[in-house]
Amino acid sequence: MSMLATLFVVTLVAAALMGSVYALTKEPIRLAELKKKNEAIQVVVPGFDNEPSTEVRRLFIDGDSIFLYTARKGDEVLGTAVETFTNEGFSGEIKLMVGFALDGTIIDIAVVKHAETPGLGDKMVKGKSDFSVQFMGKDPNNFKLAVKKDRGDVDAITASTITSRAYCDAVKRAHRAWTEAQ
Amino acid sequence: MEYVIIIIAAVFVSNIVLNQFLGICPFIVVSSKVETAIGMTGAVTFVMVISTLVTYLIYQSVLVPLELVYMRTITFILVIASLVQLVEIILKKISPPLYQALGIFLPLITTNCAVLGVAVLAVQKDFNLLESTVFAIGNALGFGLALITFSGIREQLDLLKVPARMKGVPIAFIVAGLMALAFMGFAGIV
Amino acid sequence: MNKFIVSPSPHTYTDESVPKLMYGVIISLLPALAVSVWFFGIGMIVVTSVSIASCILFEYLIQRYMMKVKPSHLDGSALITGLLLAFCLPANIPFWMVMIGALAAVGIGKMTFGGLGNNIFNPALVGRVFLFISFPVAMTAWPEAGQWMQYTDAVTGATPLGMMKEGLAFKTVGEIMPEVPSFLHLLSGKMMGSSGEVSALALLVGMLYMMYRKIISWHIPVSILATVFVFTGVLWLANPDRFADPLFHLLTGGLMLGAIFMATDYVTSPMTHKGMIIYGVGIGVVTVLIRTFGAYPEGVQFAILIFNGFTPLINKFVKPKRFGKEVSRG
Amino acid sequence: MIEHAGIIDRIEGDMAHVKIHSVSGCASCHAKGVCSAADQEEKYLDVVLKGAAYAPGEAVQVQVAKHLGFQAVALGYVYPFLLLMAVLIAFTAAGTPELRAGSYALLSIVPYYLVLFLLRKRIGSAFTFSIKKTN
Amino acid sequence: MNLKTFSRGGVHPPEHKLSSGLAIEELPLPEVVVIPVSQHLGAPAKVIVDRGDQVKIGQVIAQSEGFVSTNIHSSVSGKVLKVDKFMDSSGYRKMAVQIQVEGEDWEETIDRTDDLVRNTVLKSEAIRKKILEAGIVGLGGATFPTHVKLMVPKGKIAEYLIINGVECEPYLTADHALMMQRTEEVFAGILVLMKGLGVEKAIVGIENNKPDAILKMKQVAKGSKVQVQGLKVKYPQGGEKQLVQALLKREVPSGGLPIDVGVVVFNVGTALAAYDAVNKNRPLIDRVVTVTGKSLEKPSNFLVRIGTPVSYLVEKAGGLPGDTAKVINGGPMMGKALSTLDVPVVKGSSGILLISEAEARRKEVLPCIRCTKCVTVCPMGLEPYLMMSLSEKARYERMESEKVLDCIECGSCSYTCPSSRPLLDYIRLGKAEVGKIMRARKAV
Amino acid sequence: MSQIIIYTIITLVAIGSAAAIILYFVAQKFNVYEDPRIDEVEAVLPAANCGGCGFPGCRNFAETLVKSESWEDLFCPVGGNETMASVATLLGREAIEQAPRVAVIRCNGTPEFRPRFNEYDGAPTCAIAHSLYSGEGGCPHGCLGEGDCVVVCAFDAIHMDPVTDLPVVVDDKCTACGACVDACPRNIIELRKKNKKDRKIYVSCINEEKGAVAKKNCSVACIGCSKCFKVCPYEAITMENNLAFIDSDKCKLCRKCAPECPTDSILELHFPPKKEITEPVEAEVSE
Amino acid sequence: MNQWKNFSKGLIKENAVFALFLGLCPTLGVTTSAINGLAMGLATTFVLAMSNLVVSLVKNVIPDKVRIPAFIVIIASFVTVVELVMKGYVPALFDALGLFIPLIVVNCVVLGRAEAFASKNTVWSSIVDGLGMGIGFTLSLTVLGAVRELLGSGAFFGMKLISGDALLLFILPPGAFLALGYLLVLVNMLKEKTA
Ligand SMILES: Cc1cc2nc3c(=O)[nH]c(=O)nc-3n(C[C@H](O)[C@H](O)[C@H](O)COP(=O)(O)O)c2cc1C
Ligand SMILES: Cc1cc2nc3c(=O)[nH]c(=O)nc-3n(C[C@H](O)[C@H](O)[C@H](O)COP(=O)(O)O)c2cc1C
Ligand SMILES: Cc1cc2nc3c(=O)[nH]c(=O)nc-3n(C[C@H](O)[C@H](O)[C@H](O)COP(=O)(O)O)c2cc1C
Ligand SMILES: Cc1cc2nc3c(=O)[nH]c(=O)nc-3n(C[C@H](O)[C@H](O)[C@H](O)CO)c2cc1C
Ligand code: SF4
Ligand code: SF4
Ligand code: SF4
Ligand code: SF4
Ligand code: FES
Repeated sequence: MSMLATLFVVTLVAAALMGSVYALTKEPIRLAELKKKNEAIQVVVPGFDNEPSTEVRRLFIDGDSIFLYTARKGDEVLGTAVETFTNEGFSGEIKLMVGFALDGTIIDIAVVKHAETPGLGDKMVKGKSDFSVQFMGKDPNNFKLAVKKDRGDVDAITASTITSRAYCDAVKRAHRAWTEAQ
Repeated sequence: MEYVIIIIAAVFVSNIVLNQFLGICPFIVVSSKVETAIGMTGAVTFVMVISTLVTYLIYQSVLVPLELVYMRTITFILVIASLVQLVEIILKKISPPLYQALGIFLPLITTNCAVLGVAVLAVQKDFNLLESTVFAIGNALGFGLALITFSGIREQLDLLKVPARMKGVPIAFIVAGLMALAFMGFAGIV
Repeated sequence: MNKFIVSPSPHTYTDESVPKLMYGVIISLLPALAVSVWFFGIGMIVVTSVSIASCILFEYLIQRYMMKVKPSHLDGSALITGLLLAFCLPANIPFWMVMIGALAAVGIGKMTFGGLGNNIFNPALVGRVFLFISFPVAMTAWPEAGQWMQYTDAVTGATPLGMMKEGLAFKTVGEIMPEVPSFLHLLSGKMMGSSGEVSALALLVGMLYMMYRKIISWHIPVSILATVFVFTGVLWLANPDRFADPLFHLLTGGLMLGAIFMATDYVTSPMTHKGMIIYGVGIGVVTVLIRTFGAYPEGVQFAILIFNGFTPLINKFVKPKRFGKEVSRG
Repeated sequence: MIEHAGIIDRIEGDMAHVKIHSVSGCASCHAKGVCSAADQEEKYLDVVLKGAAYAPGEAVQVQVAKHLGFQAVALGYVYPFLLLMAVLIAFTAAGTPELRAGSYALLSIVPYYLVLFLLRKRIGSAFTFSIKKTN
Repeated sequence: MNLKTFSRGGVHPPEHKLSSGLAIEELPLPEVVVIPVSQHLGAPAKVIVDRGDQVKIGQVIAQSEGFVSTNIHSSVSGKVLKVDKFMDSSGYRKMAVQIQVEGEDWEETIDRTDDLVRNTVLKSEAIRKKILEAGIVGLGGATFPTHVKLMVPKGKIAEYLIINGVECEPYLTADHALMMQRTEEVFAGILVLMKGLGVEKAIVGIENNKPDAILKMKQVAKGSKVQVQGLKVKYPQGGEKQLVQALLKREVPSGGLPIDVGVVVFNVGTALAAYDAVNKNRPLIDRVVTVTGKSLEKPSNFLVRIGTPVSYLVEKAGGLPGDTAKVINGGPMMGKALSTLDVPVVKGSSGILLISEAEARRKEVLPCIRCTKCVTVCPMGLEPYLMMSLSEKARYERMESEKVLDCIECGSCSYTCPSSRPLLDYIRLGKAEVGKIMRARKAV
Repeated sequence: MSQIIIYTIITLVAIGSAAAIILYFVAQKFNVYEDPRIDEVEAVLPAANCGGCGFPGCRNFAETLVKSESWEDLFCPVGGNETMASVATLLGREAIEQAPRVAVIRCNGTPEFRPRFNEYDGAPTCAIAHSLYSGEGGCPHGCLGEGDCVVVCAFDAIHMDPVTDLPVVVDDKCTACGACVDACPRNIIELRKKNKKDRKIYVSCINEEKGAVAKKNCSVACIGCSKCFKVCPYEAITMENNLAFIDSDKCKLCRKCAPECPTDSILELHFPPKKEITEPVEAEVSE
Repeated sequence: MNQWKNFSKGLIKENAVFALFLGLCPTLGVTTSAINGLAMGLATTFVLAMSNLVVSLVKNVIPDKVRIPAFIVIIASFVTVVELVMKGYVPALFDALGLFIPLIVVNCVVLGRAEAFASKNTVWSSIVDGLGMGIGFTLSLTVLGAVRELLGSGAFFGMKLISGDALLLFILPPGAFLALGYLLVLVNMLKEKTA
């Protein structure tokens, strides 16, 4: 019996410890996640002063949800950040944040999540190569979102056609969501 | 079809040992006899599947509704640790000779790392119940494939002249590395 | 009185020897080498000589200074490793990469295990895949044939298999076929690819020579080639728009080189004819799987390495047919 | 034959109680003290002695036919696994909610083990060991 | 002619049958002979003469001890000099009787005429008894007592007698010479053996490199139940399991004897000896020995009395060439190397082969490159490369399950290995150790 | 928030207790208790795992030492008395002392004494050569010189002397584990009592052939003349099969026998140069 | 036992990775860079030291029979704490270490077990032991991480040392095995030297 009692106490204390740490970290965790999102939005639609993550719309496209965040400065709408995805990556899913200006041109793109090969596919990440730069200011309606090999307008990352294709795929999906949302 | 894909992915493309790095300790230390490795595969399959099944059920029916997802780690490890032992006790109670035969034949199923990893991965990947169990099967087979192949290689190396300083664990890692290298060929198959 | 030599029987031996066998393989690689030099010129010469020299040198250095045994770098096996490593590299790859590949091949692939006869994986392929994974960019830029004087500055393009893989994303096989080299070029080797793999014809000549010399038996190459032929044939018949025809698969990529010279490596292939056929069929199947469904356009090297890993198991379970059934004897 | 090193613990009549370490080689492994939780066990086997004389404390090799090892694995792990999967698939296919399907699957192995229990005599007589002296 | 042969493995070493076609030459008697009492498989015979005794040709000097054992006869007449240990071809000093040759004094019972006795009136039991008394052992190399092989074990039925005229060893021509020159007697011997065994059918297997012998045997056997079959040249066709399979497509089971598939195999020389013993009352006191070698002046087929020193044979064949570095008792594949010429010819000596310096030494041993050649040539379907590794690492139990005891020690594996690995050396070691283990197991 | 904590507690306690009960059972069923003294004893043992004690490994030996009532026949030749003493102190028991032993090679057939009249060219192991024939020299008992004993020695205590073609035991390294004794197909190696300063006297021959034959093949062969036998005051020498044998446990190193031997087959090693009058040297056992 | 000895044995003589071959999964899984290895090592060290502390504190209260479950609960709680804290404050690292954070439980059960059973030890020496073990583990992970980072991306703790191609292989799975394999060989060679 004493065994059960001690065990009871141990689990009790452990649970209390965990519970309280959970309580304590709940907010920081939420904030950290938010921050990550906001930072991405900040990159792709800079200059807002609202809390875009609270202005969310959710669309179902290709069997998964795509979130659209509206960024404002004061009352002025700066643009929309679209959190999009693709499953065509070299190593599975890639998540991007694509910022669209009001006219539908791409402001900028940030990579939210990926598992592409370092030194190859991960060159799509802004800052690691100029790959993402080519999308800035382009309107997907007249900038064909496909790599040149596939007769599109995008210069693929060297030796990473697969990633480049996936990237285009995600951006295309974002554009579709954006168009649909309009 | 999707189940087949899950299995192929788990066995070949992201093999639990060679690609996910789970269950390395038994892989490196235990696998020196092919027969044992085959037996291990059978045992590990059962343990992994039943663990994944139970953890899945607890996760979906207790942790998620109560918003206790953060307790995943502790629940899973407790459940798995007791489950594995439970099976042993049952076997021992049922038939001591059977249990004894297993004792001679198999090393311990010290694959906690892999079992826990698979259970966690299964919920992380948002699989449904059947998918989770199939995923567990795939990983168990993947573990088995790596283990059996490797034990074969070990048996062969045993008879050859491997330099002294390479013998044992170092050569095991190097072989594992080369196997992983070869298995990279499966990238993208599913 | 004469001092007689005493030893157990037998007292007579064949003339075959390891170096003789190895140099036999090298002779049968010569036609392919000649064709490659013809197509890739100076690049081929640089890559091949660096590769061979490094393999032999590393073997010597490792045996001499690390393993402290009598070096056997001249027995021909390191030469084959070097030659075959060069054969599966693009002819425009920088020479230092070739040296890294040679180090991986001989150091990791062979000497780590104790040298000739002890290794599990094909050294040349270990070197090749090591480079492929480490330098995917350089390893997938293939020089166009006919640039005699260019080395790393050669104009590059895609291999037929690469074209096929790329093309299939948005085109049908029928649309791609006109872009890939003609059947005759595939046979002769006028296409892009690893330096030594291009000429199916020259490689086949080598195979016939090796079979004539009884260096290899037909089991491995034939079972690989037949499996690839049948498997791709079935796919092709099922959907000729999605899958290239079997002949295309036979003649492109490293299939011939792999099936004839690399899968047949004694050390890393099974010991019985039945085992060899299992091994060959397995390699064929995995090759086609990787080629048609995987991320890489080419799969032979991976398939061979994978089955190198399975070889000990095959040897364990596939035994030669023993003479006579077993009878229990009390 | 599978062999496993063991030590004779005690002898009762023609029955030897042999102790084995569950991992061969564990005994002299330097890491044994830190090996996984609750996992380093000593297991005991009962072996009928034939012929040669043995003494407690003697090091022996316990032998069991290879196919018996596989049979044990099949009975202990593989068959229940197959049963579990069959039940799970059947219920899932029938549209039973996951929680219930899963529970049924788990429960299904209870009768399996029961049956094993009922058959324990027969199983028991199938698994026999022999020992020989370590030389 | 559709040539038969065995199905698995085999090699074809250069034949070098230097003495082929040469007539059998009867050697003059040496001055002293040394007759070992253990010239057969099984228990050594027990010496029954003493130093100083006078013995006749054909007199029993050592008596069979047990069932698997046989009598030893004096091959000369004269005085027993010594009963002591002498070096013999086994490489060790073993018990033997040394006799000073004096005249030619034969046992009276022996029929020394040249008359051919075609028919045997004796029954099978009497035949066996005569063979036992005459000290006949297999002359194909294994020297297994012939009377034992004539006793078909209970529950087994002998269906065929196979006569082994294969002589697949390079260099050796003794059996060939016998078949050419003593055709009639060999044939009569076959009939004796058939009768002894109680079989209706016999087959003589001869390799196709002896077409003349095939032809001659066929002529003699015409109209009888004895069939003569030409065989494709392939070593080790003479191995009894291989021969049975080549001729009848029956596989002697692992660990079994030819009798398990209804066959008994005898060498041609054995057939002749059986003829001599049964129809002529003549014990086994001499045999044909091929003395050969590339540098030898006069390769020959000699009819030699048992106990004659090898040095004497070599001398008669032109003397020991200066470059001789190895002397083999038997053929190059299975023969035993002698450490000295000072050993006697025994019942099992089919040839003396002199190998010159250039070919005598083994080559440097290299690592096994797993070329599969040894596996491919092994006529028993074994894996010699594996056996050697196992033997080196003393994994004898595994060797047992890999069937090492099936190895017939033909040496094809060692012959063929490009890495010059001493495969058979280690396999033999393994066989011996496995044998020990098995005996120990039985003893418990 | 506090709700979460309560749920946490409830769930964990539930699952934890369930797990605990199961694991408790397990702990009971599989008593993990292992005598901690085994570890301690093992730590004292040399960890050579050579099998010299007759057990598969040091741990098995340690276990047996801890458990056995009687220590008879339990000895670690590698660690010797010293180790056995520490084990004994550890376990609070009495150690059984054994005189330390050392391997000696009982063949002195160097090429000088035993001319080689043929050359062995088979696989370089004594076992194979032995099964083939008497050897390069005529003696069928003599050392074959292929070094099987060298290979099995786990302590690097034997090497072949290229001049004599005989193995040499390094006394300091030899632990008397007996591996070489088992390995030698000719049974040439004997474990003899180790004397002070490594002194030893032994018949360096095991040839059982008749004197004349033995002598013919090897000039230092024991010819079984019994002269040493007759002179030994301590009955340490026995004669059997034409061969003398000095029992190292009885021998008192008086050195009377050696000069008697007509073939010099009795070796005296590590003794000071002989004085005129030989007096018995006290047979002290080095510890 | 001397505390320093107690501490240092975990560093080298009983180093979890290089001597005992334990905790290999995270060792291979997270060491794509030195910093990841370091972080993982520290997280493990924290859990190890804390749980050793707690276990030795309560060792007299907890009956032997339930020590294992209690121990598991304690370790798992600390792991959860680490998990939550990392998620909240260093989310990037948390992502990088991924699955291997929960697996710390298994490793700590393994690495800490000797301690739990040798319950003779004082609180202080338990912590020291845990720290030694943990720091030894951290050390090995950092070294392996550094080697792989250096070879695989030509950088050291994130600082790019060479421009251009590095041996990509070393940050991919095969490279993990190979790097660890050859490091072990190196260790063996050092042992040969010192022996
Ligand atoms: C180890 C390795 C990792 C790779 N990772 C990626 C990747 O992350 N993204 C990608 O698009 N290609 C990757 N590749 C390259 C592809 O395999 C293939 O070379 C490329 O997709 C097609 O080549 P191309 O882009 O030059 O047409 C990788 C290759 C290797 C060997
Ligand atoms: C490899 C091998 C080759 C043999 N070659 C011959 C041969 O050429 N001629 C022969 O008569 N016996 C040969 N024998 C011996 C036969 O197997 C068998 O012992 C013999 O024919 C039986 O007859 P015997 O008892 O009359 O000797 C050979 C044996 C072996 C193992
Ligand atoms: C131990 C042993 C027992 C044998 N017993 C018999 C027997 O009972 N009957 C028989 O016909 N031959 C028997 N033989 C003879 C074999 O069939 C065979 O002729 C002999 O071993 C020589 O064959 P080889 O030269 O092919 O090795 C026996 C041989 C051996 C070695
Ligand atoms: C038929 C044959 C094929 C060979 N193929 C290869 C090869 O593909 N790669 C290689 O490194 N060595 C090859 N070798 C050489 C040698 O076997 C190889 O280096 C060994 O694997 C080294 O142990 C080959 C040798 C032969 C006889
Ligand atoms: S293993 Fe035996 S039977 Fe096979 S080839 Fe070698 S010697 Fe002949
Ligand atoms: S023939 Fe020689 S090299 Fe070839 S596999 Fe056999 S042992 Fe090895
Ligand atoms: S010389 Fe012999 S007894 Fe001495 S340690 Fe070596 S093997 Fe053991
Ligand atoms: S002592 Fe024995 S084992 Fe050692 S070399 Fe001489 S014969 Fe061989
Ligand atoms: S850490 Fe050891 S199995 Fe995973």
